[in-house]
Amino acid sequence: MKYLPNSGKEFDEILKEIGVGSVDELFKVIPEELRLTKPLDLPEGKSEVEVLDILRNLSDKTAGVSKYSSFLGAGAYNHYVPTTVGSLISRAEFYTAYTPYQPEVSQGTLLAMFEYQTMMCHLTGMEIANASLYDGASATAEAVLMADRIQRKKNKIVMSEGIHPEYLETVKTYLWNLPIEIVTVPLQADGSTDMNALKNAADDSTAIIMAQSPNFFGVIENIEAIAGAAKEKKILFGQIITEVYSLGMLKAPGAFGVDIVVGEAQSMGNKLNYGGPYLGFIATTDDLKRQLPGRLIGMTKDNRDQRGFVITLSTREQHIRREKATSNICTNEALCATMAAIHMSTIGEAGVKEVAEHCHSKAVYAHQALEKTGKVKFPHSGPYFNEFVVDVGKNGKDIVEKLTEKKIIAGFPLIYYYPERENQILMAFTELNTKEQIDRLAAELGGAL
Amino acid sequence: MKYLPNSGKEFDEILKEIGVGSVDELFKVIPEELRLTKPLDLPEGKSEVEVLDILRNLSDKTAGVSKYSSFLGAGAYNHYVPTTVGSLISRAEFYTAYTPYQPEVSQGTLLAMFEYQTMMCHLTGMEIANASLYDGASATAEAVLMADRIQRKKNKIVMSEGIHPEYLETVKTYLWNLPIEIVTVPLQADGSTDMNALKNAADDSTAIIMAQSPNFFGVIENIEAIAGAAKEKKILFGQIITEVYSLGMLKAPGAFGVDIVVGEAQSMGNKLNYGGPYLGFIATTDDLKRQLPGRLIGMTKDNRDQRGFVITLSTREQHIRREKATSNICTNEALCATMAAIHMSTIGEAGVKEVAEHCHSKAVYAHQALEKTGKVKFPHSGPYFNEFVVDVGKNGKDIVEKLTEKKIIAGFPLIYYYPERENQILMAFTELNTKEQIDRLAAELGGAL
Amino acid sequence: MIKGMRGLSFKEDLIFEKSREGAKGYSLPKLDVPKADPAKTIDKKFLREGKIGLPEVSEVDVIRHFTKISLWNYAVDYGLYPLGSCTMKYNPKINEITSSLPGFADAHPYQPYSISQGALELMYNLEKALMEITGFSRVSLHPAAGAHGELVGMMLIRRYLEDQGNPRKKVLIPDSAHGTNPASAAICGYEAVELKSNSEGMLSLSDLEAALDKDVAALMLTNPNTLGVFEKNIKKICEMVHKVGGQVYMDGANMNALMGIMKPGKSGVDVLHLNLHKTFSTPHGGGGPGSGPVAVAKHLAPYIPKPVIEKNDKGEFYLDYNPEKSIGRVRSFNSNFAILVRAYTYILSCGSDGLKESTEHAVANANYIRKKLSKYYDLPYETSTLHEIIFSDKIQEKFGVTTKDIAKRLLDLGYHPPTIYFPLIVHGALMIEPTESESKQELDGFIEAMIQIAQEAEKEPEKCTEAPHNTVVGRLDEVTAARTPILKWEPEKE
Amino acid sequence: MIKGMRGLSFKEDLIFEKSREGAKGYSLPKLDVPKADPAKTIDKKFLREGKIGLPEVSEVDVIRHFTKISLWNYAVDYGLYPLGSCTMKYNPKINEITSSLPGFADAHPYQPYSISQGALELMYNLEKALMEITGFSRVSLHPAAGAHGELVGMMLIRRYLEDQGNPRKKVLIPDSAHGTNPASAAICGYEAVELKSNSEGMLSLSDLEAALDKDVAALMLTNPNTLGVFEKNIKKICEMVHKVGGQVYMDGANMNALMGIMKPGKSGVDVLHLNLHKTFSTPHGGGGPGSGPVAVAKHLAPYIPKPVIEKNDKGEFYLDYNPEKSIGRVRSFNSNFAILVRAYTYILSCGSDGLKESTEHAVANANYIRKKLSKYYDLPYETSTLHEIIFSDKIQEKFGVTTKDIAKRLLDLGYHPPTIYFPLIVHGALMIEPTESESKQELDGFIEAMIQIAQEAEKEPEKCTEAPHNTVVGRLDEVTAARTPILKWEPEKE
Ligand SMILES: Cc1ncc(COP(=O)(O)O)c(C=O)c1O
Ligand SMILES: Cc1ncc(COP(=O)(O)O)c(C=O)c1O
Repeated sequence: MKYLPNSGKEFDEILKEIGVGSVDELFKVIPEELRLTKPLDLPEGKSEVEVLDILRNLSDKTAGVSKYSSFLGAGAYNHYVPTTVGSLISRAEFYTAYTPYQPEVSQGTLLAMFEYQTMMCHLTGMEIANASLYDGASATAEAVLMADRIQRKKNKIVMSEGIHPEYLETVKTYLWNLPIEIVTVPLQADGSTDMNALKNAADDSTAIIMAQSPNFFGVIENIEAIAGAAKEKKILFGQIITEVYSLGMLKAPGAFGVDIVVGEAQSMGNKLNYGGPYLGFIATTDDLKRQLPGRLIGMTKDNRDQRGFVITLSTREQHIRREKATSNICTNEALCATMAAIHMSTIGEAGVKEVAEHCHSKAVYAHQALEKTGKVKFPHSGPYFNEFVVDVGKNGKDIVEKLTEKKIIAGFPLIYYYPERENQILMAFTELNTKEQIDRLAAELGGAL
Repeated sequence: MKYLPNSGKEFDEILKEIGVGSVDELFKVIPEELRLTKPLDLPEGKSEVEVLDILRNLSDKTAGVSKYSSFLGAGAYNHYVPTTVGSLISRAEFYTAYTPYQPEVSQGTLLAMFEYQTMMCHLTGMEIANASLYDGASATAEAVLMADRIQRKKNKIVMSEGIHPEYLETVKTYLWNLPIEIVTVPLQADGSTDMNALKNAADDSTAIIMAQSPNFFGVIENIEAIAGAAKEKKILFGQIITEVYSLGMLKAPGAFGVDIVVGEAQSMGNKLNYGGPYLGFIATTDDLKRQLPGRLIGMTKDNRDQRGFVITLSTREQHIRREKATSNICTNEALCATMAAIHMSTIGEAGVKEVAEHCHSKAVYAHQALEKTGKVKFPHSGPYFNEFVVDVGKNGKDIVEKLTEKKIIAGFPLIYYYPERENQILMAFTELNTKEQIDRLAAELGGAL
Repeated sequence: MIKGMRGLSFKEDLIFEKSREGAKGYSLPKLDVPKADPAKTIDKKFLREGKIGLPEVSEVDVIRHFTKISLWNYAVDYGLYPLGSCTMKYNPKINEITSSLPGFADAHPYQPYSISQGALELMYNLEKALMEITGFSRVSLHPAAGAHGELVGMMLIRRYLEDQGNPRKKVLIPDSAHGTNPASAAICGYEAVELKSNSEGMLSLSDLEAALDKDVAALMLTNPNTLGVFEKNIKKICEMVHKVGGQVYMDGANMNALMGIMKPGKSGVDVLHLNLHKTFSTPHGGGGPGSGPVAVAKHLAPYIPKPVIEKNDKGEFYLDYNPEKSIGRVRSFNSNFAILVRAYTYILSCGSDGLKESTEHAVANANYIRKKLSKYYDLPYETSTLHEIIFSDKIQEKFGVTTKDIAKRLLDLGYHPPTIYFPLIVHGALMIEPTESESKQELDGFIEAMIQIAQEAEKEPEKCTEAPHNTVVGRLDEVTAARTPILKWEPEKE
Repeated sequence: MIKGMRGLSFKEDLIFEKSREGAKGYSLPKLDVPKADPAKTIDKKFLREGKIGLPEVSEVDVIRHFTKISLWNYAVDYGLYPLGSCTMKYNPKINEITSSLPGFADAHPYQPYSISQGALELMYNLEKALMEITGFSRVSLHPAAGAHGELVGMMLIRRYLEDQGNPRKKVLIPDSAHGTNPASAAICGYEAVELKSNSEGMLSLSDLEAALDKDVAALMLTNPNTLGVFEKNIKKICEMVHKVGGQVYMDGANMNALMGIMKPGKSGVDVLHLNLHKTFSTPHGGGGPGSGPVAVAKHLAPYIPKPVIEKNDKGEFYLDYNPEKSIGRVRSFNSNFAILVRAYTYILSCGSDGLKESTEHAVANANYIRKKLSKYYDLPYETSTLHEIIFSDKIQEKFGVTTKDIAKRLLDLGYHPPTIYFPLIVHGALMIEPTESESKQELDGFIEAMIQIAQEAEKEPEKCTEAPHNTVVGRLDEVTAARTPILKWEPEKE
């Protein structure tokens, strides 16, 4: 199938109008030696029927978690997405539009982004939020770079080991090339960041302390204490969140004086999509806004005195500021943010709290059910929202694979990132996990051990 | 899930504004004895998640033909529907609009209908086509009633036994209550209507001759001969078509002087949907337009001298003409017609011919492949487009069930309607049936006999 | 806030005018069997030659064409669509998802029962739910729309009466009835006899008494009727009709005023049709498809159209193709199934509680509009109303502004007008049915617009008489359209 | 035919302004486990109290809100969107279907490989296809967008140079480059050094020569560059850079001019990023998500981000989490996978033949516009161009009409404007890229509109300087927006 509206006749007319004898003439500007003499070694074009067949076949060879009892989280969560999201996002007006550079014909996207920004401010308790970044990991790297710009003379970054390992790795990759040192702080036995170690690590040369809460292992950090320690030493504090639904139950970071809240908002209306696209977010205080990376939408008036919305503070951005921009980001995750805005509008105030309550209740129930099997241990005693680590006493990967055959994906085997946690599985629970699924998990896991 | 936007507070405000103390007061006009005292005996409302679960479960207990090699036709065909159809028809502007009674805010629907009418005219070779009827069977009944109105003093209808049995039955049900006699004409050995019998049956008191082509058994009728016979006796001739893709290969009925072309246009962009909604169509000559049932869209001008479209000739319709209307139809199948318009636009001139060519080629190939098994007979020798009858020498229903287990739906066992055709299966072939499917059909059928 | 304003719109040609020879919007797999020459088996004179006359355009042309013209429509998803009698309620998005599940969308009506159990079970359950909601003994899901349901209902009555010895001749129909009622009666071979409504907007018992005789096959009654008024004498009316041996047919298009509140089947009615595309939230699609199930009392149950869905001892569902007394088939296959899926989804979602509350909200919303607008518009009937309210243009007509002008001006202000000039017994009727789907905010916007129009009618009537101003086309010339009908596109002759 | 006109539009409040306490748009299954009291395990001071501040609205409110505001957007599905460099081609509908297939949409990135083979195979095949199209040795699908790809590309270069002993200091970037190029170089710790373009709009070899030294880590070159001009000296340029030990990075945003015609990997380039959301037809979504795979020459292959997709002896696909020399992770999980599905679908649909023809049509369309408009608009560079063409406002400026005015006036006429004021080296640039998705009809409409504007600029300049007139909002005050930024909604204080 070719997506070429011009018929052969029209194409010829166009060539004639241009004044070339053949289409090849148009490419004469490319040196002959560089021009291909044979077709690309790819199959010929296929019809819709055939392409759909191939893709359906590949999809069939991939199981969606909805066909399983899945307890996978670890930074990507299987939440209920109301039908409004899919229905609205499939409007061509949203998904086939470009970046709203011409605001007069982009008010739809602009307003949706403005609403999204507002919602993220409310959720995080921060004063401003941008219109999206790529994902949680790269957003975390952006937050660190932002701190580095703000704290010009400081060149150390302190990061908790409770941060998602892929986020930690991403920050390391980003900073490799820059004169910034990274110091990591271990966890204590309860699974939360060791406060003494953190206080020791953070000094006058530290630009920012980064911690995740709930952290990668599901443990809720003492944000108040970390924020206090940071404030004391005039260090910025950045909190990472990968499960934003936790904010339906936990106090907003803004209330503790966090300077930057950053992370992954996939939970809000975005499908799992085998890992992406997701929705990196960043929120901060008003006084840091000029150092914020990424796009910002602002409210203004038009020449008829009507309210309207535009891209603003773009002197931070690369298309104006080039090498001095706050980030190189251009294309972001606008549609994912639009989905989040639709999701948060539909679920709304009451829903976000209720979903959080369900998630927590399911996790608590699962914790008890697993405990009752008498076959597992819980390495961490710290409080959790909807995710915790289970020590199954055997290689976690093997156990997960075993249960997969029973249509249960028990969780994420931590051995992938932590060889020392060979027997540990990270399990997450959402409102979509039924009691029956959890009971089956406990029974089958018990049976397998 | 309740679809009630008003919060409790707003609802109370509304009641207060109305001046009632409770909602029950609004129903005081209904005599007490008729008012329910207990809730309906139905389950309580369910969440989206639960409802989707239930419906998915029911859907999983129903196999779509795309999971099978299906050779079912018999009035409902499994054709390729380009992705444009689903994508466009899901625009709320089309599917959540009402009948275009206010043309100034309904030009989308009106134009689509006008285009559909035009396409149906071209396909059938007729001068006018309406904006849809319920389905092929009821449309056929409408055609007969139309003929009865035109030929006021004639009270006989002659119908070929090659007509879809459900259409025949429907006409009988419709006419049961009216002083109209139905005479049916048998088929001859080649599977086409017996011309001698037809000529004998049709006389001065006959309002219309109805025949289907390709007929229910797949045989292409001699439309020229029937039209000639009808013309001779000043009888109307109505041709039924259930597989409109045949018109991509066969000459348009209009070319033979058919007076009414009626039938089912499901093949054009409408899914199988377990039987409906489908797309009844009717087309006729200009001079019969005032007797046409159903809605018609016409072109006109607005008060700014722009082109525009409106419902027209509505003095034929029930909302104006009441008991004297040409039909009682009100709600029709507008969205199905819109799908057909999108489908025919996408497939287009070349595509309709190419699909027809594929259908025919697959059928011819299948005919040969089945013949080669040496185990089946073909009761009819008449020409076919994409459908024919196979005599399998054993009870057809049993054979179909047997092959279903092998993921092949061999066709429609004619025993359902024709006890004398106990061993016959009606098989249809479309562009979606691959060679491999057909080879497997031949092999498995051969094996089962 | 009044919604309407002007903005950017797009001109668009007809798809035929965009056609260019050789342009293509499709592609097929390569033919994997030998290409058959039709002339080998089919007499050449039956083979098509030359052009069909369909468009030749590309995929992007198709997408843009239909996307752009769709913008010329008003839709429920844009806002209030207060068409009285038509019940334009919101169509929940879940319905569109369930109805396109592959097991449903791709199922062939003749596929074996063994692989159709889910679809059959759904139909079976839906029948049961509709029986409970309406209070009847059996439901047929065959009819494709309300009018089809009416016709089927009248056929059932006729066949029943025939079995009683005499099909009779007349059907009584109040003057407030929908046009489909008399039309359906007529197709069924009956003479339609009109009954006048009384000053309360109800059927007059004495007039009914006078009209009733042994020739009366049935009374067709809409309840609440098209004035939104509940026929409070319904029981009595049924008794009177039954007394002369007639049957009572109820047009259930207004069930949105009754669901969960009363069951028509318990009021003496013999047969009723439902409009799933009204009461049960299935979308109207610019005029269809709909679905008009018929619910019947016990004595009519044996007559319902075939095939009928049954469950055998093993709990398997199947279709009985030959129920003894059935009137026969009224359509092909089984039903407008995909519409049934939507309605069933809706019933499961709302549940017993939600259906009743929907009714309550629908009636409250209508009475709210009634209260708010009766200072500005004439209320031809004082009687209490349920889910819809009828005003007339009596006040505005004095200033030369008619119902049509009011409707067209509403378009400018961003609202779809009510049903106009129906019911016929109200001169210049404006029939408003907000449904339960509207928030107070949306209703207030509409009320504000209606009040503005009432004021404009007095002070600047041309604003109304020349409306609409904002829409892509202005008032269309319907007279010329009907006088010299152009019913298909033809290339302009130069 | 010029498309723009005025029609009915709708006002709409912010979703927060529609919020009413207690309104609900969702419902959850009943909690089937005991409700946990969070205060039992979590210190109370960490628990949220009071309102979050999210809207409280119903489903119909949500649907109408976002439906109505969507109508304020222009979209590819409405018509030509000739943004130069952004390649707004048509997004085939099949892509949306394949990318939402349940096996893809519901797959968790950490689910076992045994149940992820289809997704992995797709990624593997896509890498192979992109390698063939670009002529490189390896592709990484990680980058989430073009700029991310640039950054990753520069990181690869840096790590490679480091392994050679010295990461070096400078990156040379022509003044015509996209802003992301210098920004990406900077984040990677390099100093961006600007190179001037010559009068042909190409990189000057002598200037390059002058700038090249041992501190140069890389040259970042866009080819064809943002003037639409093919850097015909590309081979020579690569040789020169390589000679001083530098690497050549090619910004592949303009691959739509080259697909099937030439392979950058064969011209000496070391690393290239692709924008799947440009060249490979994935929709732009109002600004993303995109995908920016990086293609590299052999010597850079060991450095690509982890995890990398591999196939084992049994033909099973898996992710290698620890390739020895990888620069490390640049994001979480694997890729913007759902975008990859779309791009892969597109490649299968077009095939070898279709990709090449797309390029040909894209280039022909651009040259057609060039030909038709060069009588009316100033052409700052005479050099032949490929898939895009840059005009300036030089002629119109004389009448007081600037590029911005031309752009705003185009809105009235129903077309999205070209990219404006970029590349920066052209004063008042109008950068037009029609892509292959446009029919001659659509191009002719646009050309007609542009000509009309040229005439208006001369005769009625206010039509342009005061534009847009037809859109729901007029020209927006961007200065005030930036001076006193309002970045979130707050209830109006009275
Ligand atoms: C009262 C009444 N009866 C019958 C009908 C006919 O229903 P349908 O349009 O589904 O045929 C309608 C439809 O508008 C109606 O309002
Ligand atoms: C030439 C060029 N390079 C790079 C980019 C950046 O790509 P992205 O927006 O995907 O980050 C763009 C995007 O507009 C571009 O046009």
